Amino acid sequence: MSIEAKNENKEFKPLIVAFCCNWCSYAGADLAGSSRLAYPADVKIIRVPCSCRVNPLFILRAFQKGADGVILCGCHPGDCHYSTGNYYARRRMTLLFSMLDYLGVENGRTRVEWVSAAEGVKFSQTMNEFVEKIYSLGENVRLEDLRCKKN
Amino acid sequence: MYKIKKEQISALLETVGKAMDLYLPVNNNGKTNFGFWTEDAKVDLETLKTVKSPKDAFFPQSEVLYSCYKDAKKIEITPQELVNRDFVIFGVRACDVRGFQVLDRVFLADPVDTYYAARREHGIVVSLACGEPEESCFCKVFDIDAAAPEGDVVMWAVEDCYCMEAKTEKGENFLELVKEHLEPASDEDSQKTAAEQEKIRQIIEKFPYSHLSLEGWDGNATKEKFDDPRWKELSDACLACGTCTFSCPTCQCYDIRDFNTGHGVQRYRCWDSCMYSDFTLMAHGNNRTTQMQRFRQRFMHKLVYYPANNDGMYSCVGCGRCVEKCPQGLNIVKVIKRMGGSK
Amino acid sequence: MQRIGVFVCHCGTNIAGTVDVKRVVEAVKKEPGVVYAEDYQYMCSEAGQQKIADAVKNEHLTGIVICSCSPRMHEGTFRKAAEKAGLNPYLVEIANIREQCSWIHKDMEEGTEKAVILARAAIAKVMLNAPLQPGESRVVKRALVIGGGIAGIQTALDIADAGYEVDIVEKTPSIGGRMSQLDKTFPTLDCSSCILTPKMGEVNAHEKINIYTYSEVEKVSGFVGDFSVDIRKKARYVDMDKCTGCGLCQEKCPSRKTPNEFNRGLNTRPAIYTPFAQAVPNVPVIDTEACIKFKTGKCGVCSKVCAAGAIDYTQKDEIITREYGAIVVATGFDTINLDKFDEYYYNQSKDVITALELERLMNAAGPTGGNVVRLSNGEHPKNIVFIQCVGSRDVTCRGKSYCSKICCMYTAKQAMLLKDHYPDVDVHVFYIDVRTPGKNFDEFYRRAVEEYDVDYIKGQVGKVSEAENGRLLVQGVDLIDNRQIKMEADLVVLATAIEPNKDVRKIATMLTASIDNNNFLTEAHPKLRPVESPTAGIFLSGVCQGPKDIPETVAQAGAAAIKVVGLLAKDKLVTNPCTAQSNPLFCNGCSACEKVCPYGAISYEEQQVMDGGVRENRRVAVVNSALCQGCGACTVACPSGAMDLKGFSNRQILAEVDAICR
Amino acid sequence: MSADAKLAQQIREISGVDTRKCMKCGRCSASCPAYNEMDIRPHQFVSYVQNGNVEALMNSKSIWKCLSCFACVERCPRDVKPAKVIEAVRLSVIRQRGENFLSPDEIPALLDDETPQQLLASAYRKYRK
Amino acid sequence: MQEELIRRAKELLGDGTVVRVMGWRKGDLSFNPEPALFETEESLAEFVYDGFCGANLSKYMIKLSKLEGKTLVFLKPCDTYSFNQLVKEHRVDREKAYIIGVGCDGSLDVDAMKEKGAKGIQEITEDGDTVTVRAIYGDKTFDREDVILERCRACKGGAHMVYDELASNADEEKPARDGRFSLVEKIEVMDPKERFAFWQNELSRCIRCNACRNVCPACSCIKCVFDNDRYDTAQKANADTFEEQMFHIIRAFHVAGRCTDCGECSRVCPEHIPLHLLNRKFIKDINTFYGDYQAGADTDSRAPLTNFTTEDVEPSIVQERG
Repeated sequence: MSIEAKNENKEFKPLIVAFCCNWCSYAGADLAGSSRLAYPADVKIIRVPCSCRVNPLFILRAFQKGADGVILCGCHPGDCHYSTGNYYARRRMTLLFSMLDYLGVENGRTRVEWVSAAEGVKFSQTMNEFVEKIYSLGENVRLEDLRCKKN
Repeated sequence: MYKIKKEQISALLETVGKAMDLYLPVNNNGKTNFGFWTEDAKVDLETLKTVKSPKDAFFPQSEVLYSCYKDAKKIEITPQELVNRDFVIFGVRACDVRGFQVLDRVFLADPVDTYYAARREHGIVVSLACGEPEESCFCKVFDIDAAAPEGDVVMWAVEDCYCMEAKTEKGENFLELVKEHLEPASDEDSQKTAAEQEKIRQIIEKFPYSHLSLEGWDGNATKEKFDDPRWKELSDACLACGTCTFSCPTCQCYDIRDFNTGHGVQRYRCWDSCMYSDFTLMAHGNNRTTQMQRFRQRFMHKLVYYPANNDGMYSCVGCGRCVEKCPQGLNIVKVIKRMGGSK
Repeated sequence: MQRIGVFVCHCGTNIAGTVDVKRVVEAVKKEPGVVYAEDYQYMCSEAGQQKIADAVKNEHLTGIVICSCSPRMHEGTFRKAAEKAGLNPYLVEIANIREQCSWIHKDMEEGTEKAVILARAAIAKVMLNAPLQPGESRVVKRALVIGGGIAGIQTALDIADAGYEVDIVEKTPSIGGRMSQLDKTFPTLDCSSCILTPKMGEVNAHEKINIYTYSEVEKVSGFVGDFSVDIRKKARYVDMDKCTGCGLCQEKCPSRKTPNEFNRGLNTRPAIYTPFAQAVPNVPVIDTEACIKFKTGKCGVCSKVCAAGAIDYTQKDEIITREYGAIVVATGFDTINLDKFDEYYYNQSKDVITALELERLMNAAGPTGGNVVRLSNGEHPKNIVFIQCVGSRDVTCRGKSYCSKICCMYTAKQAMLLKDHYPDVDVHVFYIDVRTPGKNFDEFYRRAVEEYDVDYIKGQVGKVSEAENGRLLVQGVDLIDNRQIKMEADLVVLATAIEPNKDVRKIATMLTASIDNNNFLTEAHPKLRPVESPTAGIFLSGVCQGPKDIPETVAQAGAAAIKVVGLLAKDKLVTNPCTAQSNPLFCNGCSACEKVCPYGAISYEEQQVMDGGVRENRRVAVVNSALCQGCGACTVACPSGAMDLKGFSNRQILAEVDAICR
Repeated sequence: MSADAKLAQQIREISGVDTRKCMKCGRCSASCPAYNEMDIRPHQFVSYVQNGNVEALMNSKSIWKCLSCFACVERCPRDVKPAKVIEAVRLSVIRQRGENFLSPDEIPALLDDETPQQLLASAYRKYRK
Repeated sequence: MQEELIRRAKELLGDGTVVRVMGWRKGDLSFNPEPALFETEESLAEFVYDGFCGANLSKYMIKLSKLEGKTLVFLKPCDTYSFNQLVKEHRVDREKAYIIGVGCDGSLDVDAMKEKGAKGIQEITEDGDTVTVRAIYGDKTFDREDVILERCRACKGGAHMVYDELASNADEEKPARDGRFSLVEKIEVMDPKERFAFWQNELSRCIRCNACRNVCPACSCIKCVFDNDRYDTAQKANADTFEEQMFHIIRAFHVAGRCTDCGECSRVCPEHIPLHLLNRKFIKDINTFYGDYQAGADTDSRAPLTNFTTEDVEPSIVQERG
């Protein structure tokens, strides 16, 4: 069987990287956990101190290495633990996402959601929605590095 | 000698392209570069100078040397397969063909670069004489005849035909492959070709660079040229970009790097440029710390060091790409002119 | 060469239930750098920690990964364990395989696979961890209490009694807060002022307490132990030192039309006023909006009558800057706006009032001298209807989704007191549930029913309108009898939902304290740290954290105080070592990082830099690690990557990304 | 699933109402202008559906007394929308009986002095012919 | 004009106001002058100022700011934005520069002339709005408008943002031109697939010569992340199409809010990749989302990415606008 054929037969299993700020969204994810609010295991969380710590490089790297979607979660605007971090993150991500869209990368692959420490339900819902969206978009082929493909 | 009508050339290319890899000038959004033939490639044999030289047919900008696959703590190493099928580089100009020879002296000298050697062995060079050379050309300075390129097969555009002549056994095999498209050239065609060659040579005489003097530039000039104070003013404007290097048909420096694929490592080499600040960067630092030194290195290499080690052969072929492409108007001609003839 | 040890916790069955921990151990053993891996029932237990210590010693570990619950739970525990074993505590990473794995996934296969990936990411990160040393920062031995209600008063007293200085900032002209507006308090029915006034006096007299009334917090900078706060002292136009509090100015003031805020607008007050008789400080303020002198330039009656010469029309707002080690938020509550609840006829009829307004009517010092009357005609009401849950437990955009908690009890109190004062009135209470969880609370409510004949109707009111005879027509339902009730009433009292004070959002933003969708301040942990904000050095007291009654407020105030005292008792604080750091070799000196730093932690200096054999003077960024809180905003603003964050470095995060996407 | 439960599920689907959201405060019934006309009251509609007793609702005259004034929807603090439940029951009845259930000829007999004009308007709006 | 500039440069060198002059030196062809430093009055004989002096000299001032004494630098109107931006970022020292603002009629693009059929060029002469090419394969005459650089078609106007004196050809009143975002808009309305194909095709020509980065006055990093092995971000060649995208996205992002739209990146690209369309996209987005902003118009305003308002649009706007 050729490699291509093997890949075609493989069921699409998305890989989703979620950057969560330590103070709100990571805690929100913990709350989703303690409340047993399920979301797909495709989501893997990386803890960062603040949404403003997330460099566009990290997001592109995730796509390069095979992620199908990247979501950034932070405190609600105005509630940043560091008072202003998420405002900067919001501008950066707005511009970055707009640029990716401009380059023709499906705009549903990137998302920012503000999730507070109290919003376990929202965290879980958001992740469920996002995973569903990525399923509908399918495998990321527009921002991938072929060298990183497993075959 | 054979000939083929210009309008039939695409049929010939199709035959070749379907039989083997065919590398030829392709236009992409107004810019022509060597690329692989495909059915919908916009083949462009008119443009005189591709942006990049065709050297990456033999010496690609980036090529994998070997791959490591990691499984837990075990590592498995897979060497990159060498090129083992014939391929054709079609429409190479005289200067670029000479460029291959400059590379040969580096990569085929002991120790032989096997990746390069394999490509060279399997590559068939079909050259094309320059019907309309341009103002930035100065191949004549290096004794290259744009009207009579070297190569396995040589082509001339004569009126509505291309005339072709095999120069080597590889070349003859190539013509054999495409003979269904060819018809033998007549004596008249031979005469027309000679006339075309004459015309080309005359045009070249008119160009500003054709009478450039290389006096003072040779393998013995190391000390004198190295210490010349004029390097500074020549290099003041240099941006340290790699445009000259990457468009040059003879630049041969490369870097070897590792890429972490997540499931292993790919060791690859890629072109490097002596204009870059991290060129020859070593653990202790860099032996060239200023742009002037890097700039000097490039031209000393082309005009002094290389000839010193290669029987006087310069590693510039006068293609004029750097003249056209340098963002700030610097080029080897300015260097030759401003610092030459001072012995 | 790194030697990493991985410890996988079962957490009883919490993790082991959906993650095959043995398989995780086997998988991570194959990871480069890992020299030791084991699993254990409870890693956080003494025995578990001992296992870590043993492995560090025996295997000469250079880094540890613990696959367990959230780092928010036990990162500290494991860091301490590592430190005890002689390993730098910052060489520990946690893979959260409980909250973010075993608890949300049901399938063993899926859970195990994800746990391995999370472990791999933690291993990839820990390989790049550097030993970090925390710094120290000072503790200013003074606390700030924002809000001078019972919560603020009690917190201030408790802190001051422990020997630390406290400043209270209160935005109104007097301390006292909501409690000073109340008549009696449940469930003992003592008079509110009788128990509050002495405390106000005590605060005023306390040598460690400094009160800034008619003042607001303007700006907060700094961090735990070392806050710097700008306080705007609004101009009173009355000299605090000279005023004797005689009250003559208030009596003589010709502008008397301003609604009296303290009495909830049920009557009016002069332009120069103290909110109530027992105000602390007993120094009036001039309301420049109402003052004729300020509006027209003519008048000056107060100045003329003031024997002490305390009136000063030229006073200006003053901004003072004070330093504090801790800040307590005690900003209290207000009742919600009822504009969206047309059906209760509140805006249309003077005889529909809120319970807080009824408190003022019942209070002897209130606008009616304690006589409960219909404000429309001054008559005594005969039939009084209480409506519970007005805007509370309401998930629509009109109300608040939470239970306001205090209404059931105060309604019982008010109903009882009304029946007590006016035995001839009928009192009906429409309720959804009666919630009385508190000591002697249910007994209290039952007394209202059983001793005072208050008519509790299980059901709600759908509509209040005006009857033809000028009385109110209340249409409700009795769900027990399954009948719709239409009754005439003289007074309708609404148990209006309470909400945090409107200013709290502004204050929370200044303090970088997190706040929930209802504007209640979030506690650091809902159960274990209920009086602390997640922001270090910020504490919560009273209703700003959630609805509560007076005893609860006082209890929380005391708890907040002891937390503050615990902080102020320290001589030094250990600072977070995960701070930003600039590499002078790559720094362009462009100032982008400085602009996004919320703490002013970045400055620039000329430094001699040796780059590739060339010595150069460059303008480079320098981070003050005592000020840096480690958000990382600067790291992304920096285009060259010169700025990096210790503990969350670019390489560490990229390594995690790589490990996850492998 | 029992037939009753199925029917209740159908009502929930048609109405889009989650009956579990009801906290039994009674504000719907307290607001209802047609309350006294009804044998089963607005708040009961919600609990009947919750308990799977739709049959009783379908036989109730309340479904013809509801004015569709939506006061209950407006006032409900939990966003339950009792009127939609009533409407859904009414619709189920119509579907079961066939489309031309309400004939203009029948109307005079149903009218009495107490019936509000609005009911008539609403009846014509909702039922064909 | 050239004579006037040479005379003034000689005066300033002579009276000691400046110790060196940053200008352009005559090329050996009529269309390849080079940026050059002149340290003596005699050397100024080679000074040139004509339509081919498109190079933006402001970035050279980073290096020259480190030297003793003042440097005379000639800046065209659009170059002054770059200079200001560099002052704002503390990369050049205003005090070390003596700026003569020179006027500009639009920089000439020799490639445009070649595309329009000029071949075997021997000499190019400018005469007002006409450009004449003497060439071996046939002489050509062009309207200046047809052979200027793309950036000049979106000229920001004749005003110099910073200068010590103005040359006589400076036209501070010359209006800005419209239509700067028309190409961006054209791409925006494409179907995502088409957009992807468009950029894939353009970026696939990238040879990673770094000319765009090295010429860019905003890309003034001492060490670019793409040259820095510390963060595993270093790339030397586009070994995979991803790297083409990565480099250009990150580069555009790093200069977002700082790019003055000087157009040097597109001028120098040997493959004619319309790189300015990436930068202009950011500029357009910034203007739309956060209000009009022109980098380099001043030296003290806050750049959009180091600023915020509490009412900023959410990133979901990207999906919402479709």
